Amino acid sequence: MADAEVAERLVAPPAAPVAAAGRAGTLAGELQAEATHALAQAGLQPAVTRPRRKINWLIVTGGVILALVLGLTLAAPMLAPYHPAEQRARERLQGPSRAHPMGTDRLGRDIYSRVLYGGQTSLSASSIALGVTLTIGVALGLLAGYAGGWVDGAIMRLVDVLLAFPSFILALIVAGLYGPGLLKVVLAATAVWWVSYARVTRSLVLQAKQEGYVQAARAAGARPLSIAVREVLPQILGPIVVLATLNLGRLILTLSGLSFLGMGAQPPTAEWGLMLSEGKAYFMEFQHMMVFPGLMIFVTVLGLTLLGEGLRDVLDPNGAAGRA
Amino acid sequence: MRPGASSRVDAGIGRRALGRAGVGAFGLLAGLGPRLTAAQAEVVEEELRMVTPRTFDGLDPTHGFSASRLRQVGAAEGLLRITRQGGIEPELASSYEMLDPTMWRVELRPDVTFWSGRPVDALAVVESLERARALVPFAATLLAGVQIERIDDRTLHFWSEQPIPSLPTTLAGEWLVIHNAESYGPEVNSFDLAAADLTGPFRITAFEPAVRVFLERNPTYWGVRPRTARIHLDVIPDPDARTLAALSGEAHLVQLVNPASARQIERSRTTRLVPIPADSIVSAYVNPERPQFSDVRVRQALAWAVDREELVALAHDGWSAPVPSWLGNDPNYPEARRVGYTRQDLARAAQLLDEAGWRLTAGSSVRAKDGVPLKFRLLWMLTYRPLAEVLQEQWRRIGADVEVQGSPDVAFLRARRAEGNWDAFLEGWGTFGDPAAVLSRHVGATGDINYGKLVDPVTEELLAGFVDLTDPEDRRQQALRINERHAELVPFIPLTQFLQLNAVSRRLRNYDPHFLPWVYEVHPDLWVSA
Amino acid sequence: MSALAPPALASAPGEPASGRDPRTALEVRDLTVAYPTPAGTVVALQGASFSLRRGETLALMGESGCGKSTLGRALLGLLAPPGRIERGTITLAGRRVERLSQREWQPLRGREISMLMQDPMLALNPVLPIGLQLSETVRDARGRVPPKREVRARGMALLRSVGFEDPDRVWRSYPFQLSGGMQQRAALAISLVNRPRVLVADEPTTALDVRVQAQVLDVIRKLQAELDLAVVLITHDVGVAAALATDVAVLYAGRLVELGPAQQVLATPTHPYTAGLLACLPSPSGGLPRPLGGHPPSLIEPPDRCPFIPRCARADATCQTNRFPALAKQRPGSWRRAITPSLTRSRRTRARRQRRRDP
Amino acid sequence: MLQYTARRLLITVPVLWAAFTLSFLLIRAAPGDPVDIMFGPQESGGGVEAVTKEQKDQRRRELGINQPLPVQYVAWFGRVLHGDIGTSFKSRRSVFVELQQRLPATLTLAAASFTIKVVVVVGLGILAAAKVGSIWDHLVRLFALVLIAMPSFWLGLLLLWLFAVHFQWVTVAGPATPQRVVLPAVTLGLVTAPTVMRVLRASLLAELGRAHVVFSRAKGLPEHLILWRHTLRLAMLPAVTLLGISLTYLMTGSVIIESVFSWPGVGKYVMDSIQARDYPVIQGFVLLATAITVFGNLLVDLAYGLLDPRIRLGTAGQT
Repeated sequence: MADAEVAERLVAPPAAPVAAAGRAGTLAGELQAEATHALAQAGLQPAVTRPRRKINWLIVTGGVILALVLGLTLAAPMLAPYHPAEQRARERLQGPSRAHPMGTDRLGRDIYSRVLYGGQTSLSASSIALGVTLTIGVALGLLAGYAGGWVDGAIMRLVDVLLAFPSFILALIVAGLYGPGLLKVVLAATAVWWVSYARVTRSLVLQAKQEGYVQAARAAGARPLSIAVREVLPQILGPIVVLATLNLGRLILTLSGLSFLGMGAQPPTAEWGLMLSEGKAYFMEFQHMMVFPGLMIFVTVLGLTLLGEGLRDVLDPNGAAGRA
Repeated sequence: MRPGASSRVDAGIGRRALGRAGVGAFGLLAGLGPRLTAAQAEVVEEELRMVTPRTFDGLDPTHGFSASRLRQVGAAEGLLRITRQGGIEPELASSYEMLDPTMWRVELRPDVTFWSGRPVDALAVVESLERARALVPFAATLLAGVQIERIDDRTLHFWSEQPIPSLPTTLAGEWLVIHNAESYGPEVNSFDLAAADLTGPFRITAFEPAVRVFLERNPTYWGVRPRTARIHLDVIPDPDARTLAALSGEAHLVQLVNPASARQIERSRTTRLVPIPADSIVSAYVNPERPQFSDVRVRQALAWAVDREELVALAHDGWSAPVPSWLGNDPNYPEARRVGYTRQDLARAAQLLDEAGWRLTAGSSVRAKDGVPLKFRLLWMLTYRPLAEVLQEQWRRIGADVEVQGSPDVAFLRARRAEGNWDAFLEGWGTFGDPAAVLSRHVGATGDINYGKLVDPVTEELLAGFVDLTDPEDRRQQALRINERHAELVPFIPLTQFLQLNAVSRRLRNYDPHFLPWVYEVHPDLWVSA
Repeated sequence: MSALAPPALASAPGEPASGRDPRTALEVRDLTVAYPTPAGTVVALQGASFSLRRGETLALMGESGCGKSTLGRALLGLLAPPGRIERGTITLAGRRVERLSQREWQPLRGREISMLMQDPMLALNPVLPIGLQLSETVRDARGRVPPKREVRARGMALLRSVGFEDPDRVWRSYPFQLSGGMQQRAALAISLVNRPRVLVADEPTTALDVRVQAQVLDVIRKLQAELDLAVVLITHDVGVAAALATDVAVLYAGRLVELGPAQQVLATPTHPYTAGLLACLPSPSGGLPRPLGGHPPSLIEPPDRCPFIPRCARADATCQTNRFPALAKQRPGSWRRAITPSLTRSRRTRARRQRRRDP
Repeated sequence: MLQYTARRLLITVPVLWAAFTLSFLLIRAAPGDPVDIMFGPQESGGGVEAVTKEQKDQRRRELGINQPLPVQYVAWFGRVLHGDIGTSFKSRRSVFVELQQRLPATLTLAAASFTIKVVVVVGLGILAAAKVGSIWDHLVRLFALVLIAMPSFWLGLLLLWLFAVHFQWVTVAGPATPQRVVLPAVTLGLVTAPTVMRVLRASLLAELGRAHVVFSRAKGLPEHLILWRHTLRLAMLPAVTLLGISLTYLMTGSVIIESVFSWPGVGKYVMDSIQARDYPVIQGFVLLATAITVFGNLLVDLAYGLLDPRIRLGTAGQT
């Protein structure tokens, strides 16, 4: 996935010069300072200064889209008119009709049903990948940030190496060498994707370590682990949630991309990327085979992106998730 | 007397009756139409562009599949060749005859030289065949006990202790390419263009392994001067990409396009579809060492459970035909079409499985025996994924849980097989050739395509019986007996005809598909009108 | 003698203001600037009026957030969005400019009115050499770019006149290669290269080292004389105001609370806020500065009353009930708005001392 | 600057070593023997070829894969240190030559898509930032959002269908001709553009909010000069970082695009090599990919120096 790959790199820290350039000047003009100052002087508390919060349309739109996709997917057994693997020789390669709202594929399977069930595969596989990635990444990031010293050094060197390694290629190598399959692809993705979380977590931990509440907890004699879990973790949750939401979209793109290449889901599993690759052979004749699965991926990722960006405004106003 | 030739005379016609009606018509038109009508005045395009899915392994005919790949593009020849009708005719030889059942005499054409200029004389042929015998194990099997003797510069004797009725078939076989053994050296030397020294209408001028090959008209070719000056061969493994290459007009001859895109090609104004009922069937090979398949009844049940008509319709988009028994696609054996699994019989399959102890339990759709579910993995390669998917569904109906895995790349399957890590896979093989040799390869105890290593005393006995049979009809009957035994034992499950679809530019003249398209494709008369 | 014309005498709308006095460089009448925000409209400047003639300096004083910078930016048409002029007029060299578009403003800036900003480090582009930043500014009388040689000559001359002995090196330097004082002088040269009539200097010395402040002020003074400049000096530093200003205007909560000749205002402030502002300064007599208690009020829907009441030690019932009055003429050339005009003697004395110490 | 670059270069050595080691372990731990895959009966209609065990062992000795892993590792690493990245098992040709043969196609695609990407990023990013809040800005942001969510292979197929099949404006198969590169390059350029575009817009807005922009306006500078001369340079820095990083992706990771458009680049070749367990090729490619990443970062550093004199003249390290 082009976009996923680049985005993956985006969460890498900018090289030192960027930071230098970024800090060289204050951003706000003095006038804005004056206006905001005036606002702040207005005797309004900061919380009240954000007046009746405007509805965050990003979250609402993203949420609605996702709820729809999720609803369709979860209700697949009720909504799908056919079993996703059911082959009907006489009904093969039909365009959209009343009996088959999205048409049928070369084996006479109902694309509508497969799209619905395909969501289960795509979403659950990406969610699992995300969960594992998140756990490993946050744990290692906490460890690196909190322990410091050689532990930090070792983890960060590993991160450096993995960052210098095109992640999609790594996934390809793993899937190629160990045989295709959704699980292997998920593992392969996990092997690379934890890096971004480790980085974000580590930088947030380093930041949090400087802050009063952690210093206080430490002074009070709390054990490092309990500080990490009780004090630091809740503080860094916001940016992580934002990053996770955005990454889920990218994971869906990556996994469906690998399936498209034949490395991921295997038949008869309905999976959007795999369906697209089946549609590829017929795309000149029967566009319906590639339009609908592609549309589903697109809409789902769009929903996740909208939601993630909406959440960023709320949970991560400083943009730590994108900066780390 | 020429046993091979006589037995295959009508093969072409018989074979065409097999496939769809249109298939044969296409083939004939392709072969005859343009040749008769094309005006000689038409301008010839200098370059013929060809696309093939298969890796072009190398330039040494003793390595990999190089022999057939080289022959296919007109860059190599044998002493004899197989005609379109399935007969045998001389190629580098000028004539051949049986002196007695244990001895054949072969006369060579005069004035034939390798690319290097070395004459193709009896000495060169002996060297070449001996080198093949030393380096290619199957060639060693074929030539077992055969002595090759140089009588004079243009005469050779082949003789053995035992009768060798199938020698012409052997010599015409794709693996015995005549090459300059001196130039290649004692070891396999696949990639050195300088060492390559062969014969044929075209000679290779540039070679990028697995990518492309350039050929030019061979100025010293002994036959008619090729009308095309150059051939550009691209290797494109992805079937959809090959279709695009054909439709865009970039290539004049595209081998093995996806049946899925057949309709698109048929509608094209610049390209036509040429179905070639190749001498090959796709079968599901099962691993008898796996507990699921050790019982013959399970294998039989799986064979009965296949709806081959549906397989043809769904997986091949209709471009194929059902094959009920192993020799059922071979026009030499019309009787074999009535043997074996001529229809789907789910009741019988279920009964066989029940008898074998694989039973359905309440609440489960998967059969089990001693608590172990009937579960296996079916591997696919090339364009066989839909085939695997349909089989998966058909076998699901009798309570088998089939997992499907694969890749268009043949290496995927090779790897699994090399590891011994396979339950079942799909592969296609031809049956053309001397029955004793072909059959022992597939079902003999030491046969290299006997993947499951299923050793059956009855089959062994039948195979051994070939030694005493010199009459072609007797050998045919013996082959049919082995075929029947095969249908009972089911070491692999015959499924469908392997029908090769080629996309051919309408400007390509004299394209005349051979039933062995992976051996004979390019010939001197082939040309593209500008 | 004062440059400050009473608003009552200001021209009627539409009438060229400078028709009366050709020396008048800038005239502001009843200027009101507001920022619409989600929380309400912030009135950053309310009804400010003054005028300024060439060669004179008006010091705008007040705490931060009182509208000084807003006024300064408004004079150049550079209000940051969403700020806008709600009411009033600005007359620059005889031309009404308060409603000009950015496109119309562009040729006026740099040639009629220019600006010197607080932090030269930020005001100068960090990645372009001084010479380029100077030369790209140069325009001839018709707004065209003069020949390269002429541009360079003008730039070099100006660099020399802002006190650089090695203008060639400065020309090639990047801002980060110069000290703060040098940067500010370079910025001054850039601002003045097209010989504007008016210079808005927004806290020109605040970001600088104390030692170079005087140097920069000297250069400003020198060039003011050379170019016959009118200077609007925004500052919260009484010392700076005293050093440069001919007149002083004190802003509080977006309103002019005191306006008059520098000497008078600084010596005898009439509004309590002015007095309080002066009291904030450290005194050489050893008295600790007395910070003003509290904060400026909200500027959202400001009240009619005196905005200083919540912090004013001497506010009384009159203040609470009466509208904040229009500027009242206290002495010739000076208008003050305090309802309670008299100040205690001690404060007045301190203010006087202050002036003496810091001429 | 020099020091900084030197340090970056120095770091790349362990990174390259680690990438090599990681891929070595990964590849060797995988099941499948390259010689077994190389020899053995093949697909339908294949020739006859049963290679004896002795022949296979001989081949393994030739390839040097009969020895214990640590020995192989040391030998291999030693060769790499001498600049020899090995010989393909399959073609018995130098991996370097093999990759070199496919690189032109990949480079063509990378260069074309990079150009398209830069045009899209700079054009739309500036449009959005310069007209912030306008309908143009909203359209650009919507466009970016759509592209972020767009699976590259889907976009590729849609474009292919639209322009190659429906309108028949471009050909899509055959050798890597300039005309054929259009669609894959557009696809690749578009799907990789939005992140950079957004970054450029944001940083341009940040730059336009700086004090020196106000000062430039105050001194009467025309807006176009402010945009192009005064703000774009620094605003480009984060975008340049991303562009540099994406260079790696464009050159090594376009497997999917290559597959959709059957572009004969490196990606496809490597996928085939993975299947064939052609160890030297896989490893050579990993080294190449890592080296390109490093090279991309270096380019970014150099671009920084060009764009920001503070870095070039050595005041960057302090902040």
